[in-house]
Amino acid sequence: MFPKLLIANRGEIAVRIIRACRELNIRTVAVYSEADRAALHVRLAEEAYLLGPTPATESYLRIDKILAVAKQSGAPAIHPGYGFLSENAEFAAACTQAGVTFIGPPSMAIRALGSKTAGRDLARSVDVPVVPGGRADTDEEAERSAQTVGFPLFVKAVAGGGGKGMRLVERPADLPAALRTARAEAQKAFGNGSVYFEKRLLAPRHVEVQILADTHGTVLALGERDCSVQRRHQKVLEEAPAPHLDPALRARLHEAALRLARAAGYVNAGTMEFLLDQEGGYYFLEANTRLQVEHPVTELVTGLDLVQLQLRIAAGEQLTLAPGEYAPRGAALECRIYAEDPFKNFIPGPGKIIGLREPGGPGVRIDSGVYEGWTVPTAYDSLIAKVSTWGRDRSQALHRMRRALREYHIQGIPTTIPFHAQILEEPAFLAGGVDTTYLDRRFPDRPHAWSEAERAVAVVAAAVHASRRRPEPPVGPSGPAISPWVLAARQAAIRRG
Amino acid sequence: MFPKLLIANRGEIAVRIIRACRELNIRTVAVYSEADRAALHVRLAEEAYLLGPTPATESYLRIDKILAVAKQSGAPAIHPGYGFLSENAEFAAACTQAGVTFIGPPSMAIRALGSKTAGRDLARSVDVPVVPGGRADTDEEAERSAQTVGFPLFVKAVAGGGGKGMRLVERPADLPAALRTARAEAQKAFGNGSVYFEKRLLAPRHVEVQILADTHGTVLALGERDCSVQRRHQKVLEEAPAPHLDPALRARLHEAALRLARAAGYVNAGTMEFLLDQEGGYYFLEANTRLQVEHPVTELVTGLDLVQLQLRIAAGEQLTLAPGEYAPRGAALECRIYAEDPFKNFIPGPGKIIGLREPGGPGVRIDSGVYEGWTVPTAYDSLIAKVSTWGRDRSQALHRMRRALREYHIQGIPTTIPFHAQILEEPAFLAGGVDTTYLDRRFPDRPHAWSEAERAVAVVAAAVHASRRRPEPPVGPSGPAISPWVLAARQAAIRRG
Amino acid sequence: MAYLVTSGGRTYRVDIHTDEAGVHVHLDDAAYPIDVLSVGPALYSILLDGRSYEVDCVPVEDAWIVLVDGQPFRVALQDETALPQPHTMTVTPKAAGGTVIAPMAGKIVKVHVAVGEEVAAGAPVCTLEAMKMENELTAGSAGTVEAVQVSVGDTVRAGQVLVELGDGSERPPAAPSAD
Amino acid sequence: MAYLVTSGGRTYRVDIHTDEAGVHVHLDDAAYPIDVLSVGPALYSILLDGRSYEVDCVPVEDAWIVLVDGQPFRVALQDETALPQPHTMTVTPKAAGGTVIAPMAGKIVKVHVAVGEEVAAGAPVCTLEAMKMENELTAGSAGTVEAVQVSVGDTVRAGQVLVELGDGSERPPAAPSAD
Repeated sequence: MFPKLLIANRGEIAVRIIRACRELNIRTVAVYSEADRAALHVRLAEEAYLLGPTPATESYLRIDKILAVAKQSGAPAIHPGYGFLSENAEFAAACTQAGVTFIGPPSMAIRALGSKTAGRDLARSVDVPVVPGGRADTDEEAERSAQTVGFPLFVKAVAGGGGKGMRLVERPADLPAALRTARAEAQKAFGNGSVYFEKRLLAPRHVEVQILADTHGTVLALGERDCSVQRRHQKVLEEAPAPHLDPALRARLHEAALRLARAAGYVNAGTMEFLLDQEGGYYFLEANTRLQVEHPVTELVTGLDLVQLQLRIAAGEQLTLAPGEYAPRGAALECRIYAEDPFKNFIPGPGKIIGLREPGGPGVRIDSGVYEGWTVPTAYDSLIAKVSTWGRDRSQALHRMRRALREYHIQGIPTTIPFHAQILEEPAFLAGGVDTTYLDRRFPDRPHAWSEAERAVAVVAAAVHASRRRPEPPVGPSGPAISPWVLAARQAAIRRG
Repeated sequence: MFPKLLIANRGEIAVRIIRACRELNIRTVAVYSEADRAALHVRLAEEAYLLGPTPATESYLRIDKILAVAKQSGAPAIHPGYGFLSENAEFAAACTQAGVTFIGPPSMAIRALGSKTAGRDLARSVDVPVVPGGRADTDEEAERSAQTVGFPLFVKAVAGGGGKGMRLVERPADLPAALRTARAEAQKAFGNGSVYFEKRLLAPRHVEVQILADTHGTVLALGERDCSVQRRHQKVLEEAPAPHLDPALRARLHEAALRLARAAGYVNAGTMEFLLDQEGGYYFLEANTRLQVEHPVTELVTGLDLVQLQLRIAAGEQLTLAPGEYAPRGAALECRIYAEDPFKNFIPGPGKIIGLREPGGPGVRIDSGVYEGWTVPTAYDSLIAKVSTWGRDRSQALHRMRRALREYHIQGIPTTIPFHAQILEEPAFLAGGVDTTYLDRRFPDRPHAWSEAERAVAVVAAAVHASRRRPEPPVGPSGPAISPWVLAARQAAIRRG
Repeated sequence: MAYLVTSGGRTYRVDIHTDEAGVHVHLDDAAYPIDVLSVGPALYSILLDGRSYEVDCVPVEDAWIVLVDGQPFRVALQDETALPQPHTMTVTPKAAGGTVIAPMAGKIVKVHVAVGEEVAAGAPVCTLEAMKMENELTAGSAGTVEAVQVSVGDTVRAGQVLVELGDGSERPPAAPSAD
Repeated sequence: MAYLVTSGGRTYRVDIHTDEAGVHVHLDDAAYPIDVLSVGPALYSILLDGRSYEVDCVPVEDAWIVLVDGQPFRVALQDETALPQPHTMTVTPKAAGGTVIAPMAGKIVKVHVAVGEEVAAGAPVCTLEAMKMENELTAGSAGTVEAVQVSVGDTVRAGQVLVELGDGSERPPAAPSAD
């Protein structure tokens, strides 16, 4: 096993990786930008090195600087986390060239699956269905493809992920503009302006399969996750196993994921994402060649530590798990806590956390990148923590999540906790098996009180609080002028997962 | 299921029970003393009623007041937690008489097992070995028994538990004084001055079996816990399963526990404690007719929620668990965090918690009764929190505990966290299977640094901290005069477990 | 200290008096037997008639979101001393004239308007990048741009004035609904 | 600000200078390139030569327990301004004469000594009940009881004087060892 590991990331995922290393007696090397001297991952690591200024392009995305720290600290391996350089084949190759082990698949596999069109071609080559679509390299090709695919369709970036360079096009008339803006956005985000088309499926479910592959030819499917609870194509809440999934379909999905991984020469942890339509059909969507944000739900039901397994695989160890050793037990949920204001169109709300009370007790897991006194910076992703619960069945996991959300108090900044609490009261979600359009249909607006009984308590509490501490929000005419402008947050995030 | 439950307790166990109820949609009724208005259990419950002044004798031990609250709030059931009234047969009977369900065994079973001598008689009647001993109701009987049992021996309270009324007697000459003080202490603590003798076994292990029995005749043994890591007869750290336990002996212990439970007509959760000698012998020690402090380790390896099962049993539900559904998976540890100063002979250190950072990540569970800003009162037990870890094997659970202890920061009061951290570095403990004398032999003194490398960092940090905030501990001659007296804490606690 | 508090379409009068014994409350002129205890910077433990509540106060732009055991209520406050007719007024955010203010720190990546331009309600004014997201600031009502205080590439603080607008021909829309 | 700090049998001189750029430290008169950041009321994040430490400072009776990544070091501090010969002194707790002080709030359940009585080192002086435990306060050195300030049943505060003692014939034992 590696004596030392560099973690080329920040936030909760860097903390997650540090924890895995500490349990394996691996020394951890954190890297950080100027905004992150006091960040939790810097505090918890055994070593920490400054990369550079706050912008990720000058710190967390600088391959040269990260490899220099690896050399300086003598770290023989690098874990990229998710986001940043995690799916960058060039980075994986540069690590190899520098004699440093990249914790992830070989750069070849990243390339084979990182290009969405290459991934689709690979899927077809092993008889895995893909969402109907077509290439759109030139305007002429785009026009032809659009006619074949039909409207509405998605324009998507070939090099893409996380919604960048993605446009929903309802009518042929809107196509030229959508192509133009999507190409520009893709060029800016990925240095590659190529786009392609995908048919928009009607109300599909998003189900993905966790893959684990070693360097000795063993490839395992560690069960699936349902990530259909999405807000504007961003995952909000995930669960394992996928509820009400037909066992035969589940087996087909696992089998398809294994075929894809084998065809790509995949090694280490990865995820094959699928869409399920209402008629029992399934379609390969894309591969994520790295650890997922939502990996804890798989860990909770299998009892495995995916990060430790990633490290073992990268160190050349052989996977010796029998199927009975990773069969799911019970059910797990994860809520992603974002520093966003669910009462104000989910605009990001960075700022200082003045109070933090985390839930505890049975079946609750917190993966957090923040602490009381920490100021959430504006420069990075707004995902600050994840709360996951496990139960003997889905119902117990749901009830535990409800309880955990009630115990979770993040003071000083708005978070999505009340939004999650509201979802956990939704009959359709509680019944299980909602599709990816559910949340946006059900919550065009912000969360709201679902009972009137305690309004007087709220009224009095606000007055008491205002009497104690004046500034913060405006109290009547003496406060700062209220803007008459409404803010509409356009979520064009580079969030991964 | 009960629509509402009164919790006749405080601290972490009251919080634990509230959590179980919230997950079952049972409304919770907290009771509290004047010292506990701001306590976590009062905050988290749906209802809360003042019992009376701070002393437990005027609040948490007042059967009349508690039953009055049950009536006032319309709670049809009461959970007693551990300690306080949990093993009080009179309370159980009073509940029944008032038409309130007592979450625990029938008062008859509490009486049958609550008297230590009755418990020993019961064990002998079903061929379960007991520690050699004898009655000592009168001075004459005591003298005869002492000769039969031999020295060293323990004087123990018949009605006892938690070390109250217990004396180790090394030589015959010390017996009269020990009898006198033990009887007085037992009289004061339990209203019953009767004592008996038990031979002191040489370096035994303490292993206990978790029992669960319903009202339909099903009695289950949910595996064992090893509680041999004790400091002056107080449990410090527990684990499940017991390491290096011969499978045949394990089966015998489970079988003996089941026989005892059946013979006592036991219902609900309970624990049969055994001592194991070095020769493979086992001896019934005593029964705990309630939920144990250390129940989380059993929950972590079985995936069961013992408090929820207690409630289901009390509501008349039938246990339908197949053996495969509660077979232990992996291993779990629990460290009891006390508000005591391990650097000053473990004297209790109540006070205000000015900062609190709890560990997180995979496999870590926190059961805490405190929060940042809470002042730990002097009136009650010093157990403030429990940290438990689960791992696929004992080694992973141990490594996770080490990591969790490093992430755990309780500021403002001394705690036993550094003591636990030190135990987790001990080769004999890490190897597994230490006996109950191990900790006192190994740690006659306080924890100490196990490496010199970081002493300069400690020196500089202390100076920086002193320069920031003057008062608290004395800095040189300007501080308060230092007492020349050494404090020796005599741990005669009524801690349960 | 007295407040007019609007929530759920109703306005309450809350009087707060604090002494050594704690916080005393009158609600709509009647004593309200509430036991309020601060247990965190913006967190309260409340007992009322045997009920126990855990209450978070989260500031939002023009009001508070008060979470009562996790359940959100939108609550707007007005300090009574500033009111001419405390019992008859309802609370309306000041919406006339106005400026576009940065709701958070970030970088200006686009400015959609120029001085003198007429903008319609809902029209984008500028785009602010923060936390890896582009946030489009749009006009809540029509108006005329009087000043543009920022350029593309500027880093702005939360609360910084970005664009100033003169009164448009239309009045701003009604105050945000409570809930 | 300068301190003499004793730990592990050695005494260090630590100079602390704080400005806008942060905390600057000299250790034994040489600049010490340590980056200290406060991340909690008694919690620090320290970077030194690429190493990262999480450090807790826990007050104990006459010193600090400093936990460096969980590892405890006993550290005694002396403010340099109070020292005549800062570089040659070692830190010794003031142990002459003295009083028995309640180490925590609690109830006196036993008083073992009377005025005029000679007590040996280690002899019990009184018993204090707190947190459901009886804590026996014993003499660290021999002496003569000059005053008993409490009776059985008294409730005492932390720091309250319980018993006063005159100098015994023996000197108190050496200062507690550092570690």
